[in-house]
Amino acid sequence: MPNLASSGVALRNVSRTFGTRRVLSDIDLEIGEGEFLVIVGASGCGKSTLLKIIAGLDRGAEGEIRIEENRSIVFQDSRLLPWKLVWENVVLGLRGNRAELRRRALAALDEVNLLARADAWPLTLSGGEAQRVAIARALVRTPKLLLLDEPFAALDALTRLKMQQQVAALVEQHRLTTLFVTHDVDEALLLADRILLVEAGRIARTFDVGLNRPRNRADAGFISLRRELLEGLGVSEEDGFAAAAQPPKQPRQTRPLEVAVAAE
Amino acid sequence: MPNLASSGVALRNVSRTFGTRRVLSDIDLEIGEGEFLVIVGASGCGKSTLLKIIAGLDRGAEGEIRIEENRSIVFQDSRLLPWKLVWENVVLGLRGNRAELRRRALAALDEVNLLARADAWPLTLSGGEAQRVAIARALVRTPKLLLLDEPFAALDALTRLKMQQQVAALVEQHRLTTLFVTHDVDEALLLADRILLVEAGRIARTFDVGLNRPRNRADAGFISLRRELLEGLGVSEEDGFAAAAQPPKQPRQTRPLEVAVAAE
Amino acid sequence: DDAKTLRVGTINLFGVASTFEQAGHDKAGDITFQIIPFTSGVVGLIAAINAGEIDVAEMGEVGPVVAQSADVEAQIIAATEPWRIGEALVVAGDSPIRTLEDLKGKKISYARATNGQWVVNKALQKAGLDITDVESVFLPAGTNTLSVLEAGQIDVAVAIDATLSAYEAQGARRLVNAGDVDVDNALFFIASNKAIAEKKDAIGAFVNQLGKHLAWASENQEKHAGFVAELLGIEPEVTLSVERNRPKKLQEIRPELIPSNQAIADELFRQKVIEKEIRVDSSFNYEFNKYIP
Amino acid sequence: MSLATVSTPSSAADQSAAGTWQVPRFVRRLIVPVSLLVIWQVLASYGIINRRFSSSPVDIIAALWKLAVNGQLFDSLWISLVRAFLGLALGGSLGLLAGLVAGLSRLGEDALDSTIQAIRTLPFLGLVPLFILWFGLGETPRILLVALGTFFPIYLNVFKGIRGVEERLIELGRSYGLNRWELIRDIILPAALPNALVGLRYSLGIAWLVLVIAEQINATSGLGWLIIKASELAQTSVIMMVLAVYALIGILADAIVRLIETRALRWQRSFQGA
Amino acid sequence: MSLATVSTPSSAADQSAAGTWQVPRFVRRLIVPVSLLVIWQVLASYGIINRRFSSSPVDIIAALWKLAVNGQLFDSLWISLVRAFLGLALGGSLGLLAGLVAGLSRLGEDALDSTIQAIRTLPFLGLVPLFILWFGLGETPRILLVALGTFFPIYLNVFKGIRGVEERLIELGRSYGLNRWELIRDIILPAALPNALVGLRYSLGIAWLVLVIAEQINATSGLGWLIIKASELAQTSVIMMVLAVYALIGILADAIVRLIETRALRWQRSFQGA
Ligand SMILES: Nc1ncnc2c1ncn2[C@@H]1O[C@H](COP(=O)(O)OP(=O)(O)OP(=O)(O)O)[C@@H](O)[C@H]1O
Ligand SMILES: Nc1ncnc2c1ncn2[C@@H]1O[C@H](COP(=O)(O)OP(=O)(O)OP(=O)(O)O)[C@@H](O)[C@H]1O
Ligand SMILES: [Mg+2]
Ligand SMILES: [Mg+2]
Repeated sequence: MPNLASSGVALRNVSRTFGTRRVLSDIDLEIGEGEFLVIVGASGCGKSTLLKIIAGLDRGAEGEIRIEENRSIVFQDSRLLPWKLVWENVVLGLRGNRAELRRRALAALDEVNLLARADAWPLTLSGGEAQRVAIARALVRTPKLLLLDEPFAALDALTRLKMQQQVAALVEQHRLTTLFVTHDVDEALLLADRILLVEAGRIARTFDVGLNRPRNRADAGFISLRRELLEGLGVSEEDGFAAAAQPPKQPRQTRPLEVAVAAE
Repeated sequence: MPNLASSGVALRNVSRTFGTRRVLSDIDLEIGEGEFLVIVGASGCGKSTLLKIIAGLDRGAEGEIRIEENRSIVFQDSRLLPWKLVWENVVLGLRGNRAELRRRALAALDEVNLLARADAWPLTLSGGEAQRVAIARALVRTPKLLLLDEPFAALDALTRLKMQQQVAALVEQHRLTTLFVTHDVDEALLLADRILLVEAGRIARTFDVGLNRPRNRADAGFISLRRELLEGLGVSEEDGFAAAAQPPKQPRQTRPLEVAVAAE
Repeated sequence: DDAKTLRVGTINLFGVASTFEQAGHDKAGDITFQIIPFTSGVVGLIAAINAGEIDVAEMGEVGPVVAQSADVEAQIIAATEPWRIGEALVVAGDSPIRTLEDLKGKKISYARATNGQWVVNKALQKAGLDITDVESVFLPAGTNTLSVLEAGQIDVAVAIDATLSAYEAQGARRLVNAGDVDVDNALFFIASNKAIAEKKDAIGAFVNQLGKHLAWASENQEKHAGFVAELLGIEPEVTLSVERNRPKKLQEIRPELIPSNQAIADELFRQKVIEKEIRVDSSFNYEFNKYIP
Repeated sequence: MSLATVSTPSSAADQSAAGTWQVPRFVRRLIVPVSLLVIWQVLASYGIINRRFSSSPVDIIAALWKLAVNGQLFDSLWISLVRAFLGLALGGSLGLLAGLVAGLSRLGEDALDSTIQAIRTLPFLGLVPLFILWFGLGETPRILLVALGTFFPIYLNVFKGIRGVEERLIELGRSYGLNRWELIRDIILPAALPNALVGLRYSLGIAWLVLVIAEQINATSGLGWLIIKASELAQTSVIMMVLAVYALIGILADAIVRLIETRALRWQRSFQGA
Repeated sequence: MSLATVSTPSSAADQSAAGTWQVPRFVRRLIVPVSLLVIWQVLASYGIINRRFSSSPVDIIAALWKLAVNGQLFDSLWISLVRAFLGLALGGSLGLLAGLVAGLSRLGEDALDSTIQAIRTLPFLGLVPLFILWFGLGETPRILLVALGTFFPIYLNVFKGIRGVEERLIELGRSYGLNRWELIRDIILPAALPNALVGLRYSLGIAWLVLVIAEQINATSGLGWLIIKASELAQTSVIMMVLAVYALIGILADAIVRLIETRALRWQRSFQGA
């Protein structure tokens, strides 16, 4: 476990309100140096908002926030600059000799299997390609803090596996502090040191993933943690298409946030 | 199996070239009325391009194309109109009394668990919320042809399950012809009548999913089809984190398309 | 545009027809004079008469020459008696320029193809200078010429009443009057050939009314000055000083007027202001003299 | 490790702080122009600025008062406003229409754009004599001149706005069966609106500018006439007063467009300046 | 079931078809203006348009020829071009600067925007005398007037362009450690470019327009002067000839900006008209 005392990122009693909607409440969070923290939670529960606060991009947040200046971020949308070629997007903000930058960009693009599209305009990329460029952009530099907001959502199984391995390798190699938002429980369990389950703007549960690396899906610890996590998310392991037999409306584990606020 | 003779959608010898890159080659495809066709394939292999051609949105395609006029589409990006409120986006293009339209929109938003955000501006939505609005927009009308491009990519496990059930129910109820692009092999197997595996712009394989509904992941047929499909995608069932032990660069099953073209 | 309505274009700043309405002189019998004021310069007037938008236009001596050179189909149908001190060269109050000879090498502002240019020409001629001995400055219509003069950007300007008197009241000094350099500075009225053909009676009535209006104005100077002051938004004292030397009646159109206009035409041609040589005698129409009261 | 500690006050405190300490926006916007006025007045009072060259703000207000009292100012202002409004309404709606036609269809562009671009560069002043020839002396040429002047900014910005609409959204509209009119109403116009509003703001300015020229044709009314007459008669304070009135009206008109903007573009989340 | 069958030719055939049948773009753009000219000439030749009201294209070309032969046309054109260019360069760069300052910072906006908006509505004509007073009778006031006129479209469009940049992209820049200058260069300027180019196109038009007024200031050269002289002497054909020259130059200038646009906005995938 990383040392929490020397932690780079810390939130104390942080909340965020948009208009009258409280989207995050009383978040207390420290991320240790080199820790790989994964956030899971239902859609709209506040994951991206939390990530942006930690990235120092949200000026409307209340509470005490200590942020790390040297960071890279992969947004949920790929956010490529349409007027820069793919490789130029990758080295956005990096200074130095243009030829050298291009070399670095090409290397990073090769890692995400996109060398062939290096000189394309971003608006001609497919969804997964754009996301991979965004990943390459985050990985081409070596930040202290890596923030990833559902970076692999648009990727196919194979590319996803490869990317997961790459991120894991990079994180390990450079001891990057990483915050990773995902919907994929397996992904969370494969990568995380610690998993936060966010529910309606609060940290509902914390899972310490004490499994050895490399992890195996068939591992008993893995399977039991997986079940716990899915239950936390409101899904039972057996939920498959059998559930279609139930009436279409389920009890709402993903309650609209208004309800939560009104209840306060 | 639906009757292919009365098919609504048909492509014969269709290809698509951007500049000098051939992205789709020799696509022959008929979708039967009421058929649920799923397309899987690596990122950048041409899935979205194919979907857009079938949607009649791509004027640059070559070959013979018969399209269905009465269709709804969920794009890979959510494409909400930022200047219309969420509920107005849902009923885009529907004509009729405003109060009645709003009622319909709210009902559809309720189905995707977004009633509370009906009067929000799209730019304030989270990634998954935006995608759910796009789904509601496609489902609020009853088209003959439903085109879905990775509609559930940004959704958490629970919401995703619910959405899958909803789409399946709707499709069954109205006998909609459906074209569904996904990266999730389980999703494909749960929903599809037929699965197309696209590789580098060609239909590499076709899987007829002869399983009974509702389907069960534990079913032997399911498991074996799953393995086949994953293999087709270049992933072995056991690929977990164990693969990280391998050298980071794998042989490229997802070859850049240039290579394929150059080989011709 | 019926035969009973005569559309008369004038310039408020100096035109005598501009006070017709206030004086109640815009009707004579069954004829109505519709006075259309132009803001500044004869450009608009010539364009309007050329377009058939007005029947009669009031201008200086140079105006008819310019109109003729531009093939505007119009003739002179009336003229006031000379207005020799109604136009002058002015300098700033503290200007060292005292005599016409001092003009050599100075910057003189005037408007091209107007009476102003003619006055400047004649003044230079009198001092034995040519237009090339001074620096001509052309300011846009609607320039506050006095301030440019006082700022020293120009040395001399031409002004016509009421502007002239307004400048004087604000400290400008007359260098020389138009009359002192042999410029009559009479006001001319031209009518389009079409109007002359179709509205002969109305034009006659107008000439008659013009004579009466001038006579009335010279008998009721304070009242007329008041009208002008109201029209222009300036002090009545200033306009009253204008009244004292305004033309008091019309003069007959007669061949003796031709040489002066011909001289203008020749000089403007020499200076390439107008592009062709013209004979001005054809533009004088004598048939309305009988209406002069 | 370089760290930054941010401590944001709680929302309530934040808002009360804003109430107590922050100067309201419109006051802040006034600081610079008002200071300029004060400096000007001081310079004029101490005779550093020659009165002949420019009146002092106080003189201008006096002139304003005088003309306001005798009603001349309001009459002139009113007639100018009416002309500007009519011209703007005409030119603006034609510009919008032409922008739509050229923006929406290639055929429209080919037919209109080059012709309009050519006409656009014709100078107004050169057109004044021709306008008299063509449209006579009434209000028509004046209003048409204003219309001509305001047509172009609207046209250009609407055209550009439409051509700046993302293809993605057009695709969306097409695939949801929007007919041509719905596509325009629901997608193209809202997307082009920010640009069109810039065009409108610019047109407002142009309308005034052209009026001064248009009111030279022949008029004994309107601010343009007032300013020309005052110039010829060397009434500096009146000139400056009319300019001041122009400026005031300009600020007002601009404020109205701003209001429309903030209402119409509520949905935007764009850069607000740092 | 409603069906549509689309059959698209193969690419090669498509391109050869384009070569054989399609009229090139620039020719299509010329169809309407050229037809208008022809109609005009025909109407004029048959005397349906009164020669007094407008010259025919042939007359205009004759006038053009005459002035071209004696060199007056090119001299005037050249001097006007120089003035327009200098004024545009000055006004444009100041407009860009002010737009940047006001667009990039709230403080800048508060300081500049209201003042500029007020000045924007001041009519040129009212300012001409003041410009003469302040800047004398040389080239300075003329160039400054052009600069003033071209300043505003650039300013407005740059300001608006910057304020239209999506917050998302600014966030991106911030989180990738771009400093202020890089943020401007890599994100804000490219995003504002389409708008800025509209401003530039409009400024080009304005530069010409203002010149006609500016060249009234003691000029004995330039197209504006030619036009003024001609209108003083009611020479309709000369006026129309100069207007034709303006139009030609305008089309040319516009073509240049279009070229810049297509090059600079290659990355865009926006609506191209149906
Ligand atoms: N307008 C375009 N110009 C050039 N290339 C394009 C264009 N549109 C798509 N492409 C290329 O075509 C290929 C196929 O794109 P497509 O969007 O169909 O991929 P996809 O299978 O949907 O991938 P993903 O799963 O990543 O969304 C990609 O390599 C993409 O870069
Ligand atoms: N600017 C905003 N104004 C109002 N509400 C907002 C704004 N930004 C986000 N929200 C709301 O805050 C809630 C949390 O948003 P957030 O983006 O953090 O969700 P998320 O957990 O990332 O969801 P997803 O998995 O769908 O991306 C959502 O309900 C969203 O609608
Ligand atoms: Mg999110
Ligand atoms: Mg895709």
